[in-house]
This record gives sequence, structure tokens and C-alpha cells, in this order.
Amino acid sequence: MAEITYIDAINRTLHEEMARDETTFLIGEDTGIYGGVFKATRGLLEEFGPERIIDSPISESLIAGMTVGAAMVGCRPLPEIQFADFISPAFDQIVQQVARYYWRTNGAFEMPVTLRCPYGGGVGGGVYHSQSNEAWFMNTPGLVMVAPGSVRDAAGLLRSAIRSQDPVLYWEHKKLYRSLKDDLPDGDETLTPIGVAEVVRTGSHVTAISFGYTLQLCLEATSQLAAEGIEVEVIDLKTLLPLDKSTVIESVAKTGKAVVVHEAPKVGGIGGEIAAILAEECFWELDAPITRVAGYNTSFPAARTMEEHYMPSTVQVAAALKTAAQT
Amino acid sequence: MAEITYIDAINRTLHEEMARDETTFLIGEDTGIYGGVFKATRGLLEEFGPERIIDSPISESLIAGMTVGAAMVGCRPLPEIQFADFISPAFDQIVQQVARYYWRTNGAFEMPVTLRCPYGGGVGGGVYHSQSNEAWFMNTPGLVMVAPGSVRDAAGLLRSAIRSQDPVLYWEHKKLYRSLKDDLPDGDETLTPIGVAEVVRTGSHVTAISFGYTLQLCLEATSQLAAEGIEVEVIDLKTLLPLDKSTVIESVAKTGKAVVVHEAPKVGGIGGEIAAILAEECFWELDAPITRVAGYNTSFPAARTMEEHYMPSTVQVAAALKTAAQT
Amino acid sequence: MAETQETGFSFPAKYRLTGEMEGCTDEQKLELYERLLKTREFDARMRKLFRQGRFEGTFYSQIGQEACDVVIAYQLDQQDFVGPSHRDLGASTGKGVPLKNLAAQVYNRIDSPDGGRYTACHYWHPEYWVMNPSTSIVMNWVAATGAAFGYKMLKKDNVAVAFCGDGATAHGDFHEACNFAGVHRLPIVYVVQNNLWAESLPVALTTALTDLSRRADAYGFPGISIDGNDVVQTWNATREALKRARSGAGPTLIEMKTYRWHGHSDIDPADYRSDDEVAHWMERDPIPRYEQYLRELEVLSDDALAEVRARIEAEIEEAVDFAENSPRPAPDGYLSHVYAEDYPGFEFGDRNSGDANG
Amino acid sequence: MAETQETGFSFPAKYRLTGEMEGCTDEQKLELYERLLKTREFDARMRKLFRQGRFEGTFYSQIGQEACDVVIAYQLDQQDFVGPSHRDLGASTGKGVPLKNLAAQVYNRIDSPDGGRYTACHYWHPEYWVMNPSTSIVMNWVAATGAAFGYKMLKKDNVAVAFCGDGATAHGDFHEACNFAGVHRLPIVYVVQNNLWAESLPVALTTALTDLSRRADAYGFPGISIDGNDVVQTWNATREALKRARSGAGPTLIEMKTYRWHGHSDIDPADYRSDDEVAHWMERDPIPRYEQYLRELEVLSDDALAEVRARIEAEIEEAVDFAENSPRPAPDGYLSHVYAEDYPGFEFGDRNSGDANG
Ligand SMILES: Cc1ncc(C[n+]2csc(CCOP(=O)(O)OP(=O)(O)O)c2C)c(N)n1
Ligand SMILES: Cc1ncc(C[n+]2csc(CCOP(=O)(O)OP(=O)(O)O)c2C)c(N)n1
Ligand SMILES: [Mg+2]
Ligand SMILES: [Mg+2]
Repeated sequence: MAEITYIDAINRTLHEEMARDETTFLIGEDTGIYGGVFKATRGLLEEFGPERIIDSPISESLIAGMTVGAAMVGCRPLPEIQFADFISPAFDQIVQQVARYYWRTNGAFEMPVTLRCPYGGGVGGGVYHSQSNEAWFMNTPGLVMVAPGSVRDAAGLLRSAIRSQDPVLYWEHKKLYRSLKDDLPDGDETLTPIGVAEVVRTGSHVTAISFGYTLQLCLEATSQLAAEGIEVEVIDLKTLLPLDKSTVIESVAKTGKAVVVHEAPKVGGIGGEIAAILAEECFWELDAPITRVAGYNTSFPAARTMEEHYMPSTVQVAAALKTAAQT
Repeated sequence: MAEITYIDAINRTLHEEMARDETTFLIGEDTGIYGGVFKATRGLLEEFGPERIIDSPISESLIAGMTVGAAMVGCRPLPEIQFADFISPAFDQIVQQVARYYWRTNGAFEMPVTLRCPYGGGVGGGVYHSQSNEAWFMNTPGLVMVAPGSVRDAAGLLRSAIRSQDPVLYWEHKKLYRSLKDDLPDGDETLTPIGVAEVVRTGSHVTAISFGYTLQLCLEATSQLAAEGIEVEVIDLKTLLPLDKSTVIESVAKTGKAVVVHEAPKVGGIGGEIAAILAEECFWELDAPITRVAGYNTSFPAARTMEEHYMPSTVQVAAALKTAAQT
Repeated sequence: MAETQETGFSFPAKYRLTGEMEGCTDEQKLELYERLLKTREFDARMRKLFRQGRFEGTFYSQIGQEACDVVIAYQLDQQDFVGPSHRDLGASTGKGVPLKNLAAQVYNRIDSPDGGRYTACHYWHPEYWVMNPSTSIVMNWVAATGAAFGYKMLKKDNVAVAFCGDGATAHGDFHEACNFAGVHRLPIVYVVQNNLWAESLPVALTTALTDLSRRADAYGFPGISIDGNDVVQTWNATREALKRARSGAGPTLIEMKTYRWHGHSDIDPADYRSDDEVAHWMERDPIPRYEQYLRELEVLSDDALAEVRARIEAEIEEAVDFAENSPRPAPDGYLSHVYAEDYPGFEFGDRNSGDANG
Repeated sequence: MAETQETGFSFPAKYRLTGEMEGCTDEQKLELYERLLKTREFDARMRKLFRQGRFEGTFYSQIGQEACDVVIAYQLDQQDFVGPSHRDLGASTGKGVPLKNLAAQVYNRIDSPDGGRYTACHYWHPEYWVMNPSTSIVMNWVAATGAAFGYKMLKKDNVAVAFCGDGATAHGDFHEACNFAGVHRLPIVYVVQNNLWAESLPVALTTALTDLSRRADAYGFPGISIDGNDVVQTWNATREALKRARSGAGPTLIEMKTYRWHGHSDIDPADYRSDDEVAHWMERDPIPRYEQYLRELEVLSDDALAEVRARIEAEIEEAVDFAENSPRPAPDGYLSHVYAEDYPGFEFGDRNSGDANG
């Protein structure tokens, strides 16, 4: 079994799931002929043809919105937004139509839609190729959001999302596409459960809570701090909505300390919801302030010097964990 | 000086500010000929004419987006979204263009845009005439959000917003339009400062933090609890973004207890950010879990029986405050 | 019946309907008449009940525009997809949705297809493939386009029909959907009901065009403008468009010139328009014009009409009883069907820690 | 110079430019030529520097499409508003923005109009009223429409010009902006550069139309399609449209058929298109065609050309030096201008409690 990258895990899973279910189709920009601007959809057009692999016009609202009718008549749509930054034109359709349709129809029509969304910075793209926009969707009941932080979950969460009867936003981090490699057995059909977080490192002094790219920072910081005798417990949220409260609460109840890490600006980021859950449901077990390591409250800058400054770093995560642990 | 309603305070302020500044214009749906579906813009067309009072086509994205170019060439745009529920088609333009343009241009172009947005439930409108969508915008640096909870602030915050050089979303609650009355001196030009919360009741046992319609529930609950000897300190946030942290922290540092109240669904609502701020910056002063009284994690229902159940009530707010106070 | 006098004109020659209804049997002509009249009378009855305060929410009357919906909906198979907007009672009645379901929907009662949770007067029915219309303008347009795509991809022969108004054609989603349907020659018929007003907005502020069918020129498929109050014209034009869609030749956009007699909703006095304008259009009432046409063809006799009216009367009575007797939804009845799957962390919420029902 | 050989064709009769450039003096013809060639050579030089790794980010080459931007931009007053997209170098050079500012922008250095914070290769300049283009497709189109509205409302005689590509015309905002401009007869000229591709998307998947000028039919203002590589045609069409806009007669949409010689961005091998197609269009290179036209008119002599080239060469050298020597922005230099006003609660943020600079 060969080592494959995060993006290859996505590509392979798309191939497998589309072969498995003939009602699936993929629609996005440059997803067919070009195989995706990141090559995540490479080979799909050749394998499944132009009826099921749609090179869409530049119409994000249509890409998201057309899935509702298509799903109603029996399709399993796999829309892709080229960059998370361009999900905003589709925001209306996602939040008002896709996410609420099952509720509106009192359960008559399910919405098995998986919308993939490459997000995140560190790729020199400037403000409209670097955003992490998951927080926009946190106040939307009916919507599911997952964000893989490992190669196995890139495959396992995508497979689960595609097979789910709920609409799922699948956040894939551009910086992990080729930097993350792991063994993935051929024909592996592992389904990473949606709605379940995982403790990926056990520790007793402080809990680091994150997902996607910033999860890697937590893991690096954890290794560094281990040398200093600080034991960090690391939680990979995997699913951002609905959050797996109990796993988070259980861990923080044990360590008494929590640091939430994400790349989006701090104010209004999803760290707020996690901190609020802990402050409400885990209050008596807390031994230190809940801190958030997050992006600055500004837009994402272009110049490399600035971009490096903007991106949260292992050093900063380690510092926050250490401060909490030593409180 | 006569008692006027919340909506009349809005209407009067629009008249005054548009008379004061000839570069202002108002654009929205049914805002001219009809005077607004709630009559908030009554009389403006007659006073300022069709050059400055635009009855827009049903094009929310245009309504928000055109303000950028108009502001660049010297206008002070006053767009209106007919119902908060229909701000989602404009989300892209607001979040990506209006809010970031000043930053993008390194300060070359300010965006003095005030977008009014009637929000909230309790008016029998069902899921698309009842939403409270402020949380969607909390992760957007560059944007300002205000939400008046009194007749005076309906005028004072609108006046400040219109005169501000920043883009402001002005959230006006439909249920307050005619239910809230107060004296407003003629010719009063009070400017409610943006970015500043106010302690509207002082108390020592617990702090209630809210805005807009749910602020009224906090005030009612406070009066009820006073009879039981529970002294609630009530904070009217007034500005939702950027939040006035210090006023909130100061109060909770004193009472040790906080209850945040809003109408939007609890998960992902702005209560999360407020709780997170307290859990990070006011942790040592907290004597009880931070609780949130908010909407259910579902869409807003239509049938009156259901709507009444959905809307947060004074009883529930009082119960939460009492629980916290007695912890 | 409520609006009988409104429909009681005798028609001057200029409004007379002429020509053939292609491929329409006498039975069909009669059944179509019954559905048109049923739509009119049901709408009138609901309006009356609303004004009597029999139900909450609001009411969007379609009176005056029935032919635009009913004539095309009547021609559809049950599996054909219909994407109505907020004023499309006829999309349901034309397709044969029982009035009792529609009445329960207007009343927000548990026997509504959405159990009373959604929004009054947003007529729909899952088994009849009339989608639950979004209040948010033209979302149904996009969804219907997606359904047409789905039918094509799944190689089903069904078609989709989408309805919107003149005002809705200014929305960006109208453009994205039509453009996509044009590129992929989707099996769909787009119906724009130009009733001259979008709430209080005159059509001249929605568009610089006089004929909204020209919107289609931007998408490379045919667009035509017709008198939507002329059942014969409407039948022939929609029949042609449906044929085109079924044959794989792609979309058609049909602008139907029509008029809503009453306010945008029943709380709208509609004082932005003149009495003359209203009178002008009431003279062009589609139903009596069609009635006269049928009489001239000797398809409709006084006896037949009496029977039709009796049947309609009875169904309406039954529907109103059904709605009035259908229980109001349980206060927390909307706390379900947020997600189709189970998630350990999901809760409907609490109003203070622990208390699940506030 | 880098691309000289690319521009060195001698033109067969069929590509010869003919006809008058209305109201264009010989001096203007020559200056226009200089701006076209400057745009070409600057773009070519930047591409080369990008491939040499002299700057980060990416690069969008406009080579092949220069006439579509430069010819209209050249005719504008400084106060006229320009809304460019991501490939509109010529919108700036045509209007006279100094190359050194543009080079610093490409390099993301502090002397860029945005101080290096925004996005490389998104050419703009506040004093020249070339707006900072949104990466997000057609936002500039909407903004330019708003500017045109503003000029009209403020009773200024200025006009706005907006640029977009074939792919952008599928976006909902394209529709909302054009529709609004049509209703209000705004002083704006809309330029659609149809270069046959939207990244890898062939224009046939963007639209069912052959001429994108027909999009204008949906908005009630004129739309025309021209050879955007023919400077004479482009001059006359844009001059007419600008006149129309200034006279208060409203918008015009001009589709310019053109072609980008290189990839969508410089990391795109563009292997989705054939060498023949590229060759076909390189033969229609707008600049040598115009050069030959000027020579035939005896407006351009070898000496004049030599001078022009020398001036361009010098300005490019100066611009590159300027950019290369302009300091990289301070790491935290983007932590400003989020808000124009002060708010007690606003902080740029911290990476862990208290530490403002992470
Ligand atoms: C996105 C959106 N914006 C605004 C509204 C409010 N609204 C409801 S109906 C309507 C007018 C619709 O006019 P038209 O499309 O002509 O249909 P008609 O009511 O005339 O049948 C408006 C503005 C809405 N429902 N959705
Ligand atoms: C809203 C949005 N969606 C997608 C993109 C990604 N994107 C950038 S340029 C482009 C193609 C644009 O094609 P066209 O409009 O023809 O302009 P051209 O590049 O050919 O000059 C796409 C899809 C974007 N920038 N914005
Ligand atoms: Mg209408
Ligand atoms: Mg193109």
C-alpha cells in the first residue's frame, strides 16, 4: 500500500464513490476539462463523461442552488466551489435553500449534497484565494460541515459526506493538499463518522482543539512541549457543525484548560462557539482562561512577508498552550 | 415634545440626515412609491425625489454592491434590504466588497455606507420573514453592526451610522417598530456612539447582555426579579461589531455572572463570541457558568403556536438569570 | 359564490377568444375550465376567510392570473416537476392537487404538507411534484433548473416548469439558471407572469424592456410574449414549449401578460395603481372569456356549468371544513427534520441550561 | 525586447486595417500606438521576471488583448471611472498610469498603490480612477455601475467603463448590474472581452450564444460585437459608446472578440486549447496590424518607431528598478485601515492573550 497525499485521497474517493453510485454528479468550475485548478477532480471527466462531470459557467449560486432540484428528483450532487473565497455568491442558496429544504418540507425531501470547498492561506493567493470561511455557516441549522485534518479523514469524511442524506460542506485545506502524506490501503472504504471528534493525542495538562491545517500546528507544538514535560491533549474536531460537544467537554473536564486554534479571524470565528460551550457546560472543571489562537481581525494579506505574519504558527500555538498549562 | 415610535424615529432620522447631506441616497425595494413595506421610508420620495430615493429592482446583490462605486465617487449610500432574510443574496457584496474595500485600497477609499435591515420574528412571517442573521457577519473585519434597542438609539445609532465613514449594518427589529414608544425631542441630534455598549440597569447579582428586541425581555425579567430581591445588571450592546468588550467585562467582573440573550439560533449565534471573550478575559471573576438564552437550533416556524414557542420569552430569560444569580 | 359577479361579464368582440386549442379534446377543454374556475373560487374563498380572520399569516391572491398557471400545469404528468413562486395557486390546482391539502397549507394546520411549519399560502405538494416554493424570489427557478438537469442526467423523460413574476427577472439567479439551461438545453419551460407590478414596483423600474420574453435572447433559446389571459393562446404556446422540452430541444421562456386584481398580499391596499388600470384588466378576465369560447364551441352548456359549479362548491366546502378542523400544530412540532442523520452533538437547544423545551 | 519577435509579422491583406479613426488626430494615433506597445512590452517583461522568480504570487498576462483595454481607456478623462477585472493591465496603461506604480503592484512592494497587501497583478491607481479590481468575478462591474449612478446623481459629466471576460457574463451580478443600468440609463460602457476561454472553460460552456453582445438585448440597450484586435474598429465603436454615455443616452455593451496568447495565469500550461487556435490568433495580433495601418497612413516612420521603443524601453527599465528596489512591506503592515473610525473594542487581535504581535 502506497503513501498518498491529502489531495490524492480526495481524488481517489471521488472516483470510487462516483463509480459506486450512478446518481452522483459533480459540478464546478474547471473541474472537468482541467481536472480542477488543484487537480482534485483529475480524471473524472474521462471516467464518467460530460453528463456527470459538469464544467459549470462562473455561476456559484447556480452551482449550489441547482442541487436542490437535482436532489429532489433522485440525484446525489457533488458541487465544488473553486476557492472558499467564492462560496459567498452561493451563500444565499446554501443557507436559505439547501440547508433548510429538508426542514421546510417537513422531511419530505432529503438533501444528500456534498459541497467541496478548498480553503485556507499560506499559498500566496492574497485576500480572495486564502479565506477560511467556515464561521459564516455556523448559525445555520440543517447544514453539516466537516474539515479533514489527515489523509485518512480526507478520504473517510468525504466518503461519509457523499453517502450522507444531509447537505455537507466539506472544507479541504489547500496547504494540506500536497504537504500531508499517509498510507491509505487500496480499496479502503473506511467511513469517518460525521459528528464525532477524535482525541488524536492524549495528555493531561491542557487540551488543544482544532481541525484541518491548524491541527498540524497543534500536533507540532505538542511534540515540542512534550520535551518540556508539558502533556497536551489534542482534539481533531473533524466535524464543525454539529459539533461533538461531549468529546471536547470530556477532555477539558480532565485537563481543565483549553486552547482553540483556527486560521479565520478570531472575532466571530468558530472558536467562540467552542469556548461558549465550555464556559456553559464545563465551567466548574475549568482551571484557566480559555484562549483562542486565530487569525488577525483583518483581511488576509498578499505580500509574502505579510502572509507569513498572518498565518498562525507552531510557536504561537505552543506559547498559548504553555501559558494555559502553566496557569 | 411628542412620544414617537421606534419606526418613526427611523423615518424622522432618515428625513433629517438626507436633508442635511445632499450626497446621501436611499436604494431599496418598495422604499419609494410605497414608502417601504413597513413605512420606514414614508415621505422620502416626495421630499427628495426619484434621483435620491431609488425603488430598486429585486436585486439585493446590486443594492449592496453598487454602493461601493457610488461611495468612491462621493455619495453616501443608504441601501435598505426589505427583510433581513433577503440579505443573503447581498452577502457576497457586503462581506467581500463593501467591508474590505477600505482595507484593500490601503485606506484610499472609505465606505460610508449604512445598510438598514429589518430583522426578527414575532410577526407571523414564517422562516423567510423572521430571521435574525447578525451572526453571519461577525467574522467580517471592516464591517460595523449596530442594533438599536430603544427609540432614542433607533435615531441616535442611525444618525451616527449615516455620518460614519465605515460601512454599517443597521439591524432594526420589526417587533419593536410600533411596540416601542418614547419621547424624542424635535430636532434632537443626539449621536449614539458606535462601538460603545451601555449599562441600562445597574445590579450586582448577575449581568444580562443583549440588544434589540431581546433586550426588552431582559428589562422585563429584571423588573420581575427585583421583586424577588435579585438585582440584574442589564447591558445594551447597541454595537454588535466591533463589540465593546470593556463594558461587558467590567460588569461581569462585578457580578461574576453572565447571561447572553439573542433571538438567533444558539449555535453559532453572537452569544458565542461574547461568552468566549468573558471566558478568556474575565475568567477569574466568573462565579457561574455563562449561559445563553437564544433561539432553537432550527429554522423559524410559521404557525402561531410554533412561533410563540420559538420566540425567547421573559419567563425563560428570568429563569436563566435567576439560575445564574443563585449559583 | 364569492367572486361570481367578478366573473360575470359578457364579452365584447375584442376580447373574444378565437382559434383552435391544438390537440385538446372537448373533455379536456371542459376539465381545464373546471380547474380554472376552481382556482378562482378557491382563491376568492380563502381571501374572504382571511379577511374574516379565520387564519393567521397573510394571503397572496392570484385572482386574474389563473390561466398562466393552470393551463400549463394541467398538461403535465404527475412526475413532471413544478417550481412555483409565492402566487402560484394554479400551479397546484392545475396539476390536480386536492383543495383540502391547499386549504390546510393556507391555515398552517398539521394537515398541511409541511405540517404548518413553513409559510402560509406557499402552496405545494410532494406527491404531485409541486415543490415547496421559496419565499426568496427565484430560488424555485434555480431549483426547477436543477430538476430539469436531474431528469436529463437520469435519462427520465420528465420536464420541469418554473414560474416567476416580472420583478423576479431582475434577480441574478434568474440569469444564472436560464444561462445554464440554455447551455445544456435542459428540458424546462420558464413562465414569467408579467402582471405589471412587483409589489409596488412598476415593471418599468424592473426592466427597460417592454417584452420580458426578450430576456431569453441572452440565453440562446426562444422567448415569446403572449396574452396570459387568453386561454387559447396560452394553451397553444405552452403546449409547443412543453413539446420542445420533451423532445430535447431545450428551454423556452414564455412571458404571459396578465394582472393581479388585488393587492400584492391582502394587507396591501395597492393604492399605487389606478382604478382604470384595474378595470381595464378585469375586463380581460381570462375565465369568462374562456367560458364564452366554450359556449360558442358548444362544449359548455348551462347544465354542464351548473354541474361544474356544484362540484367546485362541494370541494371547496369540504376543503374549508378540513382545514378548519385540522388541529393547530403542536407548539414544538417544528423541532424535527432539521437533519436526516443523527449526530451526537446536535440538540434543538435549550432556553437555559438543561431545559430542552424552554 | 522580450516579445518583439511575437509582434514582428508582416500582415497579409486580410488582416489589414482599413477605414478612418473618427476624430483621432495623428498625434493621438501615435500616442495610442505607444500605449499599446508599452502595454505589450511591459506585460512581456513582467512575465519574464515572474518566470525568473523575481516576484511572488502569480501573473495574469494580457498579451493579445491589449487593444480591448487601451483604446477605450486612452479616450477617458482622468476623472472617468474604470472598473477593471483581473486581466486589465491596459485599463491602467491606456489611461496613463505610470509603469512604476504598476510594477510595484505586481511585486507586492510598499510602493504599490495598496502597499503590497492586496493581490499581485491586480493593477489599479486611485488618482487615475482605476478601481482596485476584485478578484471575485464581476464585482468591478457592479461597482462601476454604482459609480455611473453616482456621477449621474451628483450631476457630474463623467462616465464609467467596466471590463469583464466572456466567462464573467454568466454571473448573476452581471445581470443585476446591466439591468439596473438599463432601467436608469446610466452613463457607462460595458466591455466584454471574449477571448474564447474562461480559464479552461470554452465559451460554448459559458453561453449558448455566439455573440455575447446579445446579452444586451435583455436590458434594453445596444450591444455590438467587434474585432477587438482591430484598433480602428475598436476606436470607432468605443468612441461612439462613450459619446452615447456622456450624452445621457445610457449604456452600451461591446463584445470584443480577442484572445489571450498565454495561460490563464502563468502557472497554466493552457493545454486545453490547440496550437492552431493560438497560431490563428497570433496572426491577428492587434499591434502590428495597427503599426502597418499607421505606416500606410505615414503617421509612423522608422525613426518615430525607434523613439517610441526607446522611450518604452527606458520607462520599463525604470519601472523594474523601482519595483525591485521598493522595500518589501513590513510583516504587520497590513494591520491598518480595517476601519476608518475608532472603536474602543476593536483590536487587530492577539495570538495568545495579550501579545498583540503574535
Ligand atoms: C430575494 C427576495 N427579495 C425580496 C422579496 C420580497 N418580495 C416578495 S414578492 C416581491 C415582488 C415580486 O414581484 P413579481 O416577481 O413581479 O411577482 P408578483 O408578486 O407580481 O406575482 C418582493 C419584492 C423576496 N421575497 N425575496
Ligand atoms: C466569483 C468568482 N468565481 C470564480 C473565480 C475564479 N476565476 C478567476 S478568473 C476566472 C475565469 C474568468 O474568465 P473570463 O471572465 O472569460 O476572463 P478571462 O480570464 O478570460 O480574461 C475564474 C473562474 C473568481 N475569481 N471569482
Ligand atoms: Mg409582478
Ligand atoms: Mg475569457
